[in-house]
Amino acid sequence: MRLNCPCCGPRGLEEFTYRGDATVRRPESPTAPAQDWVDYVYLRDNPAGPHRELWYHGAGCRSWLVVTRDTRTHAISDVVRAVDVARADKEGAGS
Amino acid sequence: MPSNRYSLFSLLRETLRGHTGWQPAWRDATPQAAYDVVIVGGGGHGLATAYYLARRYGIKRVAVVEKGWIGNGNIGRNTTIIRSNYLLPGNVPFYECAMKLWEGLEQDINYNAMVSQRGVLNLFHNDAQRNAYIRRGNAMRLNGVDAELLDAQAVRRKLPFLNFDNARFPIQGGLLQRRGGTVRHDAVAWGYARAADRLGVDIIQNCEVTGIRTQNGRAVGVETTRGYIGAGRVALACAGNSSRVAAMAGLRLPIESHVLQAFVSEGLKPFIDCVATFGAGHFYISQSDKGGLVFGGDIDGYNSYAQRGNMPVIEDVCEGGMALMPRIGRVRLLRHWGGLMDMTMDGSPIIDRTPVDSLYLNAGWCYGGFKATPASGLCFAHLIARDEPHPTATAYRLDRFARGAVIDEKGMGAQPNLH
Amino acid sequence: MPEVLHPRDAVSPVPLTAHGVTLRAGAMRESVSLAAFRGQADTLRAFVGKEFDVDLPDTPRSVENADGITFIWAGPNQWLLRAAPGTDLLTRLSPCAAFAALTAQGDSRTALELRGPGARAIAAKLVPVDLHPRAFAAGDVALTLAGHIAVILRQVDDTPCYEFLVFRSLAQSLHHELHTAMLGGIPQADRIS
Amino acid sequence: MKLLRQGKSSASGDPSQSMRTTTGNGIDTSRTIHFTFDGRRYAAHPGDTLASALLANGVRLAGRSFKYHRPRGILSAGAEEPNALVELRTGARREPNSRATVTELFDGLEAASQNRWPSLAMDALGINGVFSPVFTAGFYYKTFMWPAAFWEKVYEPMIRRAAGLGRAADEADPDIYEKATTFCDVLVVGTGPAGLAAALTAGRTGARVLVCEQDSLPGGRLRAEHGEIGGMPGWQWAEQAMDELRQMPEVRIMTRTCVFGTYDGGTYGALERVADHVPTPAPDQPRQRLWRIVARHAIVATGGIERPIVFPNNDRPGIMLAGAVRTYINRFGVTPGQRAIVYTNNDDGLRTARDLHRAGATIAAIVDARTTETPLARDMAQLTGAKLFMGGAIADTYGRLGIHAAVIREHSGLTQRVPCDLVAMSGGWNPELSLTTHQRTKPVYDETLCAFVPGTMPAGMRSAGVANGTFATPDCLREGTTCGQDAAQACGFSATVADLPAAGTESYAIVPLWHALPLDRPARTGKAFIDFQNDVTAKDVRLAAIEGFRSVEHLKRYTTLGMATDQGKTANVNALAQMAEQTGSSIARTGTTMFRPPVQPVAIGALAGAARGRHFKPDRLTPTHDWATEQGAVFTANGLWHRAQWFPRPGETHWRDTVNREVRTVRTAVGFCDVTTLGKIDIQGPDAATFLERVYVNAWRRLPIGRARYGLMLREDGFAYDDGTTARLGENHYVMTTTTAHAGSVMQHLELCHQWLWPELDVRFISVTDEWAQLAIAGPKSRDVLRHIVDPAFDISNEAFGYMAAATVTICGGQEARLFRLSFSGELAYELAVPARFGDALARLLMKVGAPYGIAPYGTEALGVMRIEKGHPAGPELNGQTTAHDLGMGRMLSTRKDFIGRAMAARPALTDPARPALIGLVPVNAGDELVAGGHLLPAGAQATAAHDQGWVSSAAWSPTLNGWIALGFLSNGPARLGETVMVHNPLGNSVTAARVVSPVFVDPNGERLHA
Repeated sequence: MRLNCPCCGPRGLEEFTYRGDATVRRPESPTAPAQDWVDYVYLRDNPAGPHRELWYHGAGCRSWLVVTRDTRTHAISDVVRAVDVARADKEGAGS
Repeated sequence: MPSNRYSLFSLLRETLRGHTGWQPAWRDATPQAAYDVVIVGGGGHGLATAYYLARRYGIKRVAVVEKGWIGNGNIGRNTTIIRSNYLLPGNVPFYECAMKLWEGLEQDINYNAMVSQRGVLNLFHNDAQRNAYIRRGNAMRLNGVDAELLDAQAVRRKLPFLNFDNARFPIQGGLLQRRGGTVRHDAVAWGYARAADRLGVDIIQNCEVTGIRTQNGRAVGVETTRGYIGAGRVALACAGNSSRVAAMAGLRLPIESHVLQAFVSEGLKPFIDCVATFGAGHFYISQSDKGGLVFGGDIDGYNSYAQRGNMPVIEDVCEGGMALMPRIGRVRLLRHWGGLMDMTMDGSPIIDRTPVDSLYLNAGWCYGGFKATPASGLCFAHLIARDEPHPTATAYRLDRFARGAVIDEKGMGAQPNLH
Repeated sequence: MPEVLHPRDAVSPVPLTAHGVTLRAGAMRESVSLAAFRGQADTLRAFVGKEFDVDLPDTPRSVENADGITFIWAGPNQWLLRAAPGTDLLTRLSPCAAFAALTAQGDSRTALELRGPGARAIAAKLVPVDLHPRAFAAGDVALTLAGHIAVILRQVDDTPCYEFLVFRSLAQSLHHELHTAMLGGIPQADRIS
Repeated sequence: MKLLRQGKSSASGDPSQSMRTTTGNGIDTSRTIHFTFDGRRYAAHPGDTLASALLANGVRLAGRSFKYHRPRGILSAGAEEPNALVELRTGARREPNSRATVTELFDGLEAASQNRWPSLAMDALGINGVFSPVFTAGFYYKTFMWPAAFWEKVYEPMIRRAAGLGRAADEADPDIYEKATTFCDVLVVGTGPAGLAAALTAGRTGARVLVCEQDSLPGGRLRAEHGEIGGMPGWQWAEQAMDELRQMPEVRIMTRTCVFGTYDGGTYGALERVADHVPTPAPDQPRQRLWRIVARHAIVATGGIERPIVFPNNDRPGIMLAGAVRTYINRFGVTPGQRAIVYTNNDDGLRTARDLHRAGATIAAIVDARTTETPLARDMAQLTGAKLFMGGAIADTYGRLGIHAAVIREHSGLTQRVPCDLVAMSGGWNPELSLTTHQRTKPVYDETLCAFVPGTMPAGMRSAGVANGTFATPDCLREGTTCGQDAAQACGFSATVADLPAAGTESYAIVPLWHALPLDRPARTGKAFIDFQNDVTAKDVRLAAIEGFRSVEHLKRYTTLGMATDQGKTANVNALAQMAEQTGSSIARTGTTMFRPPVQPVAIGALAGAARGRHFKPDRLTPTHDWATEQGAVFTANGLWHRAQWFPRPGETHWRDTVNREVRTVRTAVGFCDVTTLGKIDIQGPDAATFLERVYVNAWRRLPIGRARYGLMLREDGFAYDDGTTARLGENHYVMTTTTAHAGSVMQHLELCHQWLWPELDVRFISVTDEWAQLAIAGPKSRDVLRHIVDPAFDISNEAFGYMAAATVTICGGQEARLFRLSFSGELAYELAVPARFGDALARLLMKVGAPYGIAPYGTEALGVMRIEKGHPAGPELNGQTTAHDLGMGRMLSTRKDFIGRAMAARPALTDPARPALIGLVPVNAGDELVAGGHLLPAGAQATAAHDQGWVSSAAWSPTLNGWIALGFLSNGPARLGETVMVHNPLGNSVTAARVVSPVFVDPNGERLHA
């Protein structure tokens, strides 16, 4: 599998570390309902098909990436920097 | 007269008549309108559940529905190891229950699954690992499970060809469970299927579940590619695809599906007479009764339903193999393949009721599913029949994540690919 | 009279040659990491442009200014500067402390240089990125792996010569791996004219 | 006429190569080389394979089958060989299961037959054949169950004795392996007409083309046939094409390189056999090289594999694939028999008669399963003078160690016995499409070709020629050209396509033939083999069908079909077709033949590469490593790091003496230890303090500049993750330390927190682990020693530089350094960090200036003893399963801020006071040893899990307390100080009474720290 790092270009799997589902978001507050935390930390959609997920280019530029990948075929349709996604989300939520 | 029961007599009789009188190992059943219990998934766990439901709990109107051919998932893709060398209180008695069932399995189901208690040896390479294995071995012993601590000399006597003299991480010793070993994996599925079939269970192949029908918060049947099947109780035993099937009932699970690769070499004259695991890399190995080295390592590490993996893990596993036993350098890898693992958030399984009434879940076996098969079947059957957990599986509850009562053998936290 | 501390190389400076490829540990250099604070990359770029007469690269490559200071892209809005001893980079960079993190890196990494007509073929035994001239040219940089070891790889010139910037603690190991790769020879497909 | 009889020519040991009757296009007859097989010496020529050389010398018996130990010869001339497997080379280089058909011969090669005893011709386990009526498919599952205890004791050892084929080498593989990665626009696999046409076309565009050929010579089947291309023999055209390719600057060629697997993203695995064709590799030369090929496009031109015909006793030595017979004649100049029967269901097989005839053999009969005579059949019969049996079959064969007659069943049903020493059979060709199925894309069945052809293929992959089901040479050339052009174009390269060279078209005209005799008439006499190596017969397939093992997967697993070293390359389609017939279904509906990688078996050593032995993992060396080595330090692995474990001195006979001395030195004078391995992360930015607040459980905002603080991190699930001290060096500048074990993962965690969770925070990090050599200097005299090193301008008195102070200082007359007043040992202690290049010098200097104070270096073992004496948690306590509360740090958890893990740490099971929590233990009977890993049970309780209340995490002999001490976790532990518990260690047969005490054994009030 090869991920096209937006900073470094296409690189092999061996340079990356996988984290998991990028659609779950950390509750804003430690006092958010317990179930929100359980959902965030433990529950996953785990789809067979397109999956948005976090990868870390640890052997490269150390960027966290949000990768859209089909879990049935491993075909990758999109790779973006996680920080851009996170900022856009926060700005979107703030407006 | 057809030959139903396997015995010396039936074998000789069939030999004399050219093996024309054997019966199908199980009927290729067509779905009836309704069953007391419909088990989703014709893998080892589903078939074992059906068998114990019929045999021990007297529930015989049972169907096992399988989207393809039975035994085509992890029961036929694993590296065939059985062991009960666990650390945590929630796990040890359960896996020991499985071990005891393995020990009597063949006579129970009249099928030779070649249960071979050749020993499982976990090697350690530093003091911290040794201490952790001592803690684990002592936990086993306090639970009545056999365990022995071997020093480096004892390991050397057992496996003299390991790399003792030129190792990056020298072998200091190992934890040995002599009762651990291997089982012919396919035979487990076929044996349970045949035994369940004889007790009246319908095994329905090529029947994919496409929906779970609920009424007033209660599961009442399954939609399948072969029509609707009514069910008093619906039991999910489709590890690898648990999330997909559970989603049909609106459930989200603490599970990710991952790929675990397995490897077999060309057939060789026997030289490894136990299961050995490397403690300084991702590698474990045994030798099958046919002579092939059966080995594996870590999961690939990313969500996948593809049942195949990639080169970095293949290389990683072979590096571990060469580091541990450099005499296999010229032995050739014959084939490698991938299995679909339900990886839970704490690395331990789930056998529990679900928020949907009459819907039961057996899932999250990570890569420990094969060794658990008989106990998983028995405990799941108990849960389905009695609507309460089997005493040895009380820890495997769904709500343990919310409570914090996780069973995290590796201490890796809520990250499935690290378990 | 205070005692004087003598520096020690991470690997032997003696060059090794095999199959026309030479492996050599680079001399110790001054090195500073420059990482722009949030929203300050342009300010930093302007400062560096003025102070050093160079454009900080935005892509994985390196540039060298007239004083022989190399500016190596080291990640998003992050650069590794390398210069001859005595340049006193930190002092020259001190004005940018307000808009960038400055961190001394002179002892963090060791440079190992692989030079010769077959250097590309040898490097390809350890590095999983495409080093073909169409994909990777003099000045280009890759943050990648050499075997199991993370490196900053830079093509120095078209000999070709590659510089592996490796963490000091791993320098001996990488040196060994590079040497082993050299001894293994040039693969048949890589005809070296 | 001479009929080959096994044993005669080989027994004579005649090195005359009597069967070398013609010249071959692939051998060099000007030179003769020698080899041995089963100890007997034979002659051969460079260019031979072991198989061609054996055949040249009249050796037909080459191996034994797996299950029945049937005598077997050479079936094929390629990698699909199921029968002729040998042990190659000897000693540490012994390679079991080597296929004679692809083993390149070199002078002095040694090969031996395998899986036989006492000899190949007289194999005792040949008796299995007698019992074969019992040993059907699934036999094992039905028996060996009585009595239960007999499986492990009797049956399994018996089965295992018979198991396996060849023997693995007894010693470590002495050869070396390497790996490399390469990239290309277009990967061409195979150099037959299709592959070469593709490579030429793509190469001419200027695209980067990589051509891989598993053989030593190019041409594929062109070397085996007479056909011409461009007015010259096909093999010559192939060599010319290779020459042209070699001239193209962007084309790279790898021969002896098998592309064995298709992986994700256009990645392919390939194995280059660098030195398998020579006796031993040159010094430092790898035996094999593993290639990871990254290709934008790939053209699979891997040709095809011929199918055997399933007829009774179709496995005798001398029964060969027709295409292989032609290969031996045309490439190797070897005629594998003198009196041959050609048995075919297609025109291609018929041409074997012509080639045999030209080579001087007699064609005893042509048996053609097709009922309608084709023009070619008539021509061949005429040319060779052979009797033609249209609609015929071979009904049986004779000859124990080599065929000497066959029973031909005419279309009418009449049979006749025909003497022969060779049967050349062709059941048609299967495209070699393995690479197209590795990603689980399925091939499709083509009724006309009676074969599976590639279906949907992975992105970027094309197939051409026979691999694509295209058989005629002109079509192969055309298809290769098109594929080459398309692939290059897809990579942005365009070209005008040159004219195709002229080539003759050969007819194929196949009819399905899945078994020679009707299946409803099972031959009682002879087994009709489908999978030769695993001895799977037509009858086994029928039994599987009867017993319900009807899917392809069940069939394979139940009968072991396709599970042998050849992975069923010659067997799978025949079996599938027979199953289809048994179940009254079509082949397409019955299943498909998918392959798992690798295409050819790959040596495990090659997949491991250079990472083995001491170089299994990289070595991380501390800045004082060389110095410590000079000191005679004993090292231990700590992750990738090598750390000094202790520093023995003359007269110390046990490592514990050394460690005790090192501990006493620190507790009474001064010692130093390299702690560089702790992760060090430089953190800067306006939001650095806020960031620390979020990742640590405790408060950071008020930490003054010039001070350090201990911090604990949790995982988001609320369990303890890592700990260390972080010092504030400037307004917005901190340096964090992590444990050695978690240095990398903490960095990753911080990046995630920053880039994903809190991108609004303005902070940057970089690892400075390698930048600084950090030495702990500990002991009551540590300050005295430091005064000799730290420049006088810096006041390091207790008043000016108290416990937990941190500062940038200069040492040795101006060298910048960082000084921290930290203590892991519990003594007055410092950590001094200097640029790593000076670490070695600093150690030497400390030895020198510290000598008057009795300084000594100490290693990780003494460090560990002292931290246990102080009750500091380390790896065994921070094992990922413990909470802050368990570690006695529950009160550190701030309630005034959000931090990683806060919410989940509040879950009931994590805050249950009954959880095992950190305590200290001392033996009730002085001198008793406490064992790490022991479990804690109440005194008097039965030794069962029900009474298990905790465990010992760390234990040490304390020279300070002169006794064993331990840290452990005990249910309700902190409330049970003074209680006696039992440390159960059933593994070591010990039970030890221990008293529960505070985990801080030494200086509980921390007076020494502040001295």
